[in-house]
Amino acid sequence: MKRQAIAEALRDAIAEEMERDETVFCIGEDIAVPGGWGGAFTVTLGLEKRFPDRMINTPIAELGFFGIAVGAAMMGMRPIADVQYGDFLFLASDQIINNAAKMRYMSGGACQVPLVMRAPVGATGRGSQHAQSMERYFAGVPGLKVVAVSNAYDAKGILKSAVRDNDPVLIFEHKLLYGSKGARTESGAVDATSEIPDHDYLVQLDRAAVRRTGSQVTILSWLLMLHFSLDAAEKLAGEGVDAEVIDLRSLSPIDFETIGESIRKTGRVVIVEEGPKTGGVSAEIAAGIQERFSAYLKAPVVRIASPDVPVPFSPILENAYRPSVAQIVQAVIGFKF
Amino acid sequence: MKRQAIAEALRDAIAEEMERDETVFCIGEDIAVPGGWGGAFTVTLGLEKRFPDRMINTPIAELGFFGIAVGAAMMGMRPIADVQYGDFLFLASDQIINNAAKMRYMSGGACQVPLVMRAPVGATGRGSQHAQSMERYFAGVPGLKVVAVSNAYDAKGILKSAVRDNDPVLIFEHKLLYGSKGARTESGAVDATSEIPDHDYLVQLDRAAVRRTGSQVTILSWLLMLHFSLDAAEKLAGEGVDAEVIDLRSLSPIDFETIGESIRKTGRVVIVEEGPKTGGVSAEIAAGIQERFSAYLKAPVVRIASPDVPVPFSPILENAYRPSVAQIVQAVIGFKF
Amino acid sequence: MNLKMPDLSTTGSPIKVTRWLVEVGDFVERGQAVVEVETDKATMEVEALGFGTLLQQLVAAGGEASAGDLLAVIGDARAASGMPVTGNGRGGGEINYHRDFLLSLYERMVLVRQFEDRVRALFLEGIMPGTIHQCQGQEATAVGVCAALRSDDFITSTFRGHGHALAKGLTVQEMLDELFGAVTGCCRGKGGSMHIGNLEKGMMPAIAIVAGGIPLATGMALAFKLRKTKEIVACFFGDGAVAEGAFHEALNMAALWSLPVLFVCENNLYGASTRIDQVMKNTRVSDRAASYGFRGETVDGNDVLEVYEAATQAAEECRSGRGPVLLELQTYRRTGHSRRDPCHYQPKEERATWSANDPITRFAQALLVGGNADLDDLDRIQKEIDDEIERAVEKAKTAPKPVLSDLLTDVYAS
Amino acid sequence: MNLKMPDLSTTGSPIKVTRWLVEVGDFVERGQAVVEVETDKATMEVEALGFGTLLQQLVAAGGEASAGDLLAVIGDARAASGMPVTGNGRGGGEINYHRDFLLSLYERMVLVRQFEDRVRALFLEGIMPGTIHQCQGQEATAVGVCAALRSDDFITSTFRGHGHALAKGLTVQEMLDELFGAVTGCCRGKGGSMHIGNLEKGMMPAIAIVAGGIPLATGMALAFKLRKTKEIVACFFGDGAVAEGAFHEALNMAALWSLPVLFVCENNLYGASTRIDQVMKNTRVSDRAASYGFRGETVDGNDVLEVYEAATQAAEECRSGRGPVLLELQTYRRTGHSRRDPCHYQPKEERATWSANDPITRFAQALLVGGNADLDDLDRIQKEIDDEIERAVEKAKTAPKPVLSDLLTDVYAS
Ligand SMILES: Cc1ncc(C[n+]2csc(CCOP(=O)(O)OP(=O)(O)O)c2C)c(N)n1
Ligand SMILES: Cc1ncc(C[n+]2csc(CCOP(=O)(O)OP(=O)(O)O)c2C)c(N)n1
Ligand SMILES: [Mg+2]
Ligand SMILES: [Mg+2]
Repeated sequence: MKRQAIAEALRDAIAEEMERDETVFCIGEDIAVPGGWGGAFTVTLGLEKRFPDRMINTPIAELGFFGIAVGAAMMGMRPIADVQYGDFLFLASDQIINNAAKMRYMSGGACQVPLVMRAPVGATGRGSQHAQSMERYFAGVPGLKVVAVSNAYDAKGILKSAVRDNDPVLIFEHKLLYGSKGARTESGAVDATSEIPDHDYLVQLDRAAVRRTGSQVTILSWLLMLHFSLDAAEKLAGEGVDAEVIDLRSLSPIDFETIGESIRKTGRVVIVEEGPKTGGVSAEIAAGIQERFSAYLKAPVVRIASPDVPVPFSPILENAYRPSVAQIVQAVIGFKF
Repeated sequence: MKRQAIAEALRDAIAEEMERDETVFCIGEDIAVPGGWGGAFTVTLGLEKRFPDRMINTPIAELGFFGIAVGAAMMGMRPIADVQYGDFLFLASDQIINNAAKMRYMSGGACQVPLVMRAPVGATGRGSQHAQSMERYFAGVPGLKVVAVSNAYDAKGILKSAVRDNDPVLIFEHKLLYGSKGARTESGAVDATSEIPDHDYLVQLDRAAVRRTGSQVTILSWLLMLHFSLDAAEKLAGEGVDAEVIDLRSLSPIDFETIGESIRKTGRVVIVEEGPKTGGVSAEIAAGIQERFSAYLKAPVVRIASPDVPVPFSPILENAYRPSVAQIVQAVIGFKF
Repeated sequence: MNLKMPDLSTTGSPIKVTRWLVEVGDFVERGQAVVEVETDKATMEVEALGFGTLLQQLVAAGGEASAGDLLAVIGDARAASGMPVTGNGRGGGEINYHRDFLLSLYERMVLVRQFEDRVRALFLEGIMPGTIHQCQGQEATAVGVCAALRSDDFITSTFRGHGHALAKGLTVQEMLDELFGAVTGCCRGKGGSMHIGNLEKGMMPAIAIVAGGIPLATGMALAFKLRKTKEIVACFFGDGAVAEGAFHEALNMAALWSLPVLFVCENNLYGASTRIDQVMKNTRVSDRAASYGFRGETVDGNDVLEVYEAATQAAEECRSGRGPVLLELQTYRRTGHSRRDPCHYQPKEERATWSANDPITRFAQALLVGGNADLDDLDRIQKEIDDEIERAVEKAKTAPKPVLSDLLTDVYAS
Repeated sequence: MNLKMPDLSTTGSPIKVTRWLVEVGDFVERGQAVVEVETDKATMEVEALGFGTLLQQLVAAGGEASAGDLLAVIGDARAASGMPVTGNGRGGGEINYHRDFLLSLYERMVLVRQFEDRVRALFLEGIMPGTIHQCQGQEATAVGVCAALRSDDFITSTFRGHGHALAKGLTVQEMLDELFGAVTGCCRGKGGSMHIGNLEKGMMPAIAIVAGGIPLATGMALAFKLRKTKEIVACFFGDGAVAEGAFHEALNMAALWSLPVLFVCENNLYGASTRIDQVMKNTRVSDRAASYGFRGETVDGNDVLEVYEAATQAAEECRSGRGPVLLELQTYRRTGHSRRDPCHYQPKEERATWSANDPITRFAQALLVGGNADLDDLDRIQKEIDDEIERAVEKAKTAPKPVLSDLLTDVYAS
């Protein structure tokens, strides 16, 4: 056992998978430069020394290198493609959505694209173009699996599952969760470290996880908002409200089984999402819940998200953009218990 | 008054706006070739003769020419950018979402992007990459307005409003609604012609339209599915069910006022959307309705959409992919009245 | 080109050569069975990876060989008997091609033409669904390039992919079935005309996004390089694709990493209705290669042998790690861009010039003049192909359609 | 460069020239008031669009002129008195620059350097929010290019935009306020370091997506062409942007339509941590222009006069409809890619070489050797700039922050 932050856990996961399977390789910008940083968030730091041939440092060409990753995957390789900021996925989305996600279907099942993609998201003082929550643009794309990792244990187990999966998997990571200590940490970073077992383990790609059990209200979230939700639950406990907190993890498909179990118990749901409210992943979760579990709902589902604006730079505005612990607490207290 | 199909109504709208305002110009692939087709769906046919300098025929370079349109718009021009198939918007989405939609905000209000974008969508026998319903990827993007046109009258009035609007507006058109007669019509095309007044008129960008009044159930849809919904309403009338049918038109923002009025009356809602169910625009509509009008709902909102698969080629599968009139009828009949 | 004993035995013990199916001096087609072998489990045939003349049998019938041992030497299509044919070889001198090889090129071009014409008729009859983008007039590019590839090489293609598919060895039947949306089609009816392909035959499902296949091909080549195998990939695209960012990004990386990818630009002067001089100031596509630091070449794309030779040289460069190469093949689309396009944007004289330059007519004449074929031969070929297509059409019309539950399969692995 | 009477009167009646503010032979800075005029409504000043020496006053004080009439002839910065300076002119001969012009270039470069150094310190102190990408070592590119532009010309920029902004005339105050997230910043605190800009000063909000500003600049140039006005746009980007599809697509269209856009590649050898030879086989960026059919040129980007001359020539080409032009300016980033990057990937010798080639030191020496300035002059400039920045920093620290309701404004027009 060792305590690790998400960045290190991902690094180990990648290294172990590369060790285990020769077809695994990494591709991306600045991921493998001696003296460099191991990608924008240190995840691949030093791996070029261990795997000199399989760490492919690319030009700045997201459409191209994602397409290249898709092509290599179709030939049986297992690429891990790294985009520096999730916002740049727009440049690659043709290759991701039109090619990677559809290839199996278009070919009548003959082809497959065992591709892993990693994308950091979240508003972190960088202005509008390095800040977006990109989950909404990919959750629900048929043929694609989408997951979000909120702690180091999951990050490692999910990355490994993704590498071994035969479909394209897009993993969202949050800039404020990579690590809350050390030189490259961000202001506002949150501790998402875990005890990491010494043995190889996997975490399923399609299961939500109950992070805190409770009986009166279900709070659903992922990434940074999961941590805010746990904080809120603590506060709520102080106010005598017993909240269950679920880490959605799998954004596509959504694990309505786990969600349903909780709702049957609590009858009240708050979904917390970073990013504009309109058209967020929460919309699908809310709609899906009402379709499946309306009989158990004691109140309409509440969505807490950012306002429908781009991400502002000024810290005072950015903080107001990001849903807060107080907002969550307030929303829950708004229910009649 | 004259009867026109959507393609002709759009053509006239563009010509009239170009006549009225010298800053309006068109940009896109194959839109202005003598002896050509006026874009993939004849909308700009012949306009190069009337406006030789302002019909910019581009290379096949969606990211580039959408970006060029954004830059020209920032300088006070009013470009109308035409993408041949909505599916190719992925190539341009960086310019649309990262630049056009955010420019006003990032500049603190100093800049604006009066840009119109037109994109045909819908499954029409062309296989997975020329078939997608793209609304979900753009509805809800802050800074962008998104509309969908279901008949020729609206097409003309909405295009004109979009040209005069100071924000980027993305107009979705359906391949099966451009025209149901003439050489270039599609198999499965539906009559969406209207009587078009001789005078200049506008249709607001943010208002839904009640297409059929009814008292027992509200059917919400847009584009081709609006026509299917109207057919279904006729059939339902035969079964003694009185359905109200609303053409959403504005997908971003969504006109919850008009929707709410209807729901207060009917208490039952079916949303019909072409495209995979998970993460569709219907999710936001359904979630938004529950948040606002749950007190009036006599039953959970029902979403009818395509299954979560890419668009298949084989006609038998494509027909099954597209929601049908029968499905709508059946869903409505499923309600307790 | 060498024929090696494949890795057939599970035990590692030597494999018996039972019978030679081709004699020294004979011409072998790509995929043709050359020798019969027998393992402890079964009797099997070893196939040629490419075209050429059998020069030497290295293990006599009755002998044994281990996996990887050389069985035979197959010369390339040039080092052969047969009559000389028009044109100079790469080196400048005249080349003798084997008559069988020449006829196989001809046959393949006629197959593409007849297939396309028949499909067009089926569309006009209204019994074929969807839309089509056809390649009449461009047969020499697909056939010439694919003849230079080995059967374990790959191609990627576009919305205009029927010719590429037939040239790479897909059957008329699996293609027609696909076009009819039948479950027996090469994509089980889910792909359609714009996504035709068959992984086992080395053709990726075609990508209908202009230039979208270029990064894919580059990635395939990266895979070959990473696992140090000798396949190459030929990536077909049109002149229109050159303006796309995907072209630029992929070519740059292919050059940077010396990937075994043969970029084949079929420059037919038009992207949809727009002429090439309306989309680029410098219309010589092969020039682009130099700016990325690799070799480009412009070739008469209506001369199937020129194409074959250029592609052979390029393929060798790719295979030996000196790639990529950009071939610009100048040709002309004699048909509409897609269904029902009357091509009013193509000037009459231009059409006439290119029509006089038809790749099939030109090659037929060369064959006749060179004494490689007489009119009867050509008629027979045409007739056989027509029959083959007609039989396939009849079968395709009633080929089984998908069932509704197929709508939901093939989205995820499990 | 001509100074014309602007269209000030509402009635169309002639406008009175009341007073000349600059004498013949004097040097005028871009944006400097040259002459005072009086309409029926108000007294106003007419400003110079660019740098140069006032050669002729065409209307005497007290005279009248109509909108569009020529008021004065302003020569360019070369045709001037002052001491000769190192280096050859474009034509090969030696050029005399006006001393004031030379000092203004120097001043501007020092301003950029001191600004960046001060901002860096503020970050290290932890009192400045966000992240930064700085341009120490690259001052000559921004300053040289912008000196060749007129005040009504435009620039586009990147995440590394502070130098461009200062060179184009944004004030230290509006920039610092922006960096502090204040509502008095040039983007009202909503943009931040990566999106700095000011439309009124001809600088678009910078685009932080690598190469994302290249199509925008091209579109701006298309707008100028469509409305037949004479502005041009200089589009700054790095060597890293060259690999992006946006670069390719935009340059192709700019060439095709002969758009007035000056593509300025600041080749500082690195894109983030990755050296240029790791991202392109042919590392001469200016070569790319030819493949699109226009002119490219590589210039010593650490020689501000070389940059100025190349940009002046290119700007003239663009303005006269012979554009676009691609300028590759060879330079070096002496600072980290972004906040806290120790640049371990830059070899020591390389850093040393370029450090000896610092654009400010080089130009200071040239000024001293050429007799255009003495050490006191340079000290004074430095001191004045330091003071200006310090005053602005103090003000910025307490500049008013946005209020919460600002979060929701500026999304749509109404
Ligand atoms: C990204 C993209 N943009 C536009 C189209 C529509 N389109 C299909 S084919 C075509 C022309 C392609 O021209 P070219 O590459 O020269 O190939 P050719 O048709 O001549 O074989 C266009 C514009 C598309 N399929 N993909
Ligand atoms: C599309 C995109 N990909 C990646 C990045 C992350 N990134 C920011 S700056 C940079 C390097 C840019 O290098 P270059 O263009 O040479 O400019 P320089 O930093 O040298 O000024 C990268 C990779 C980005 N901002 N946008
Ligand atoms: Mg073409
Ligand atoms: Mg650089």
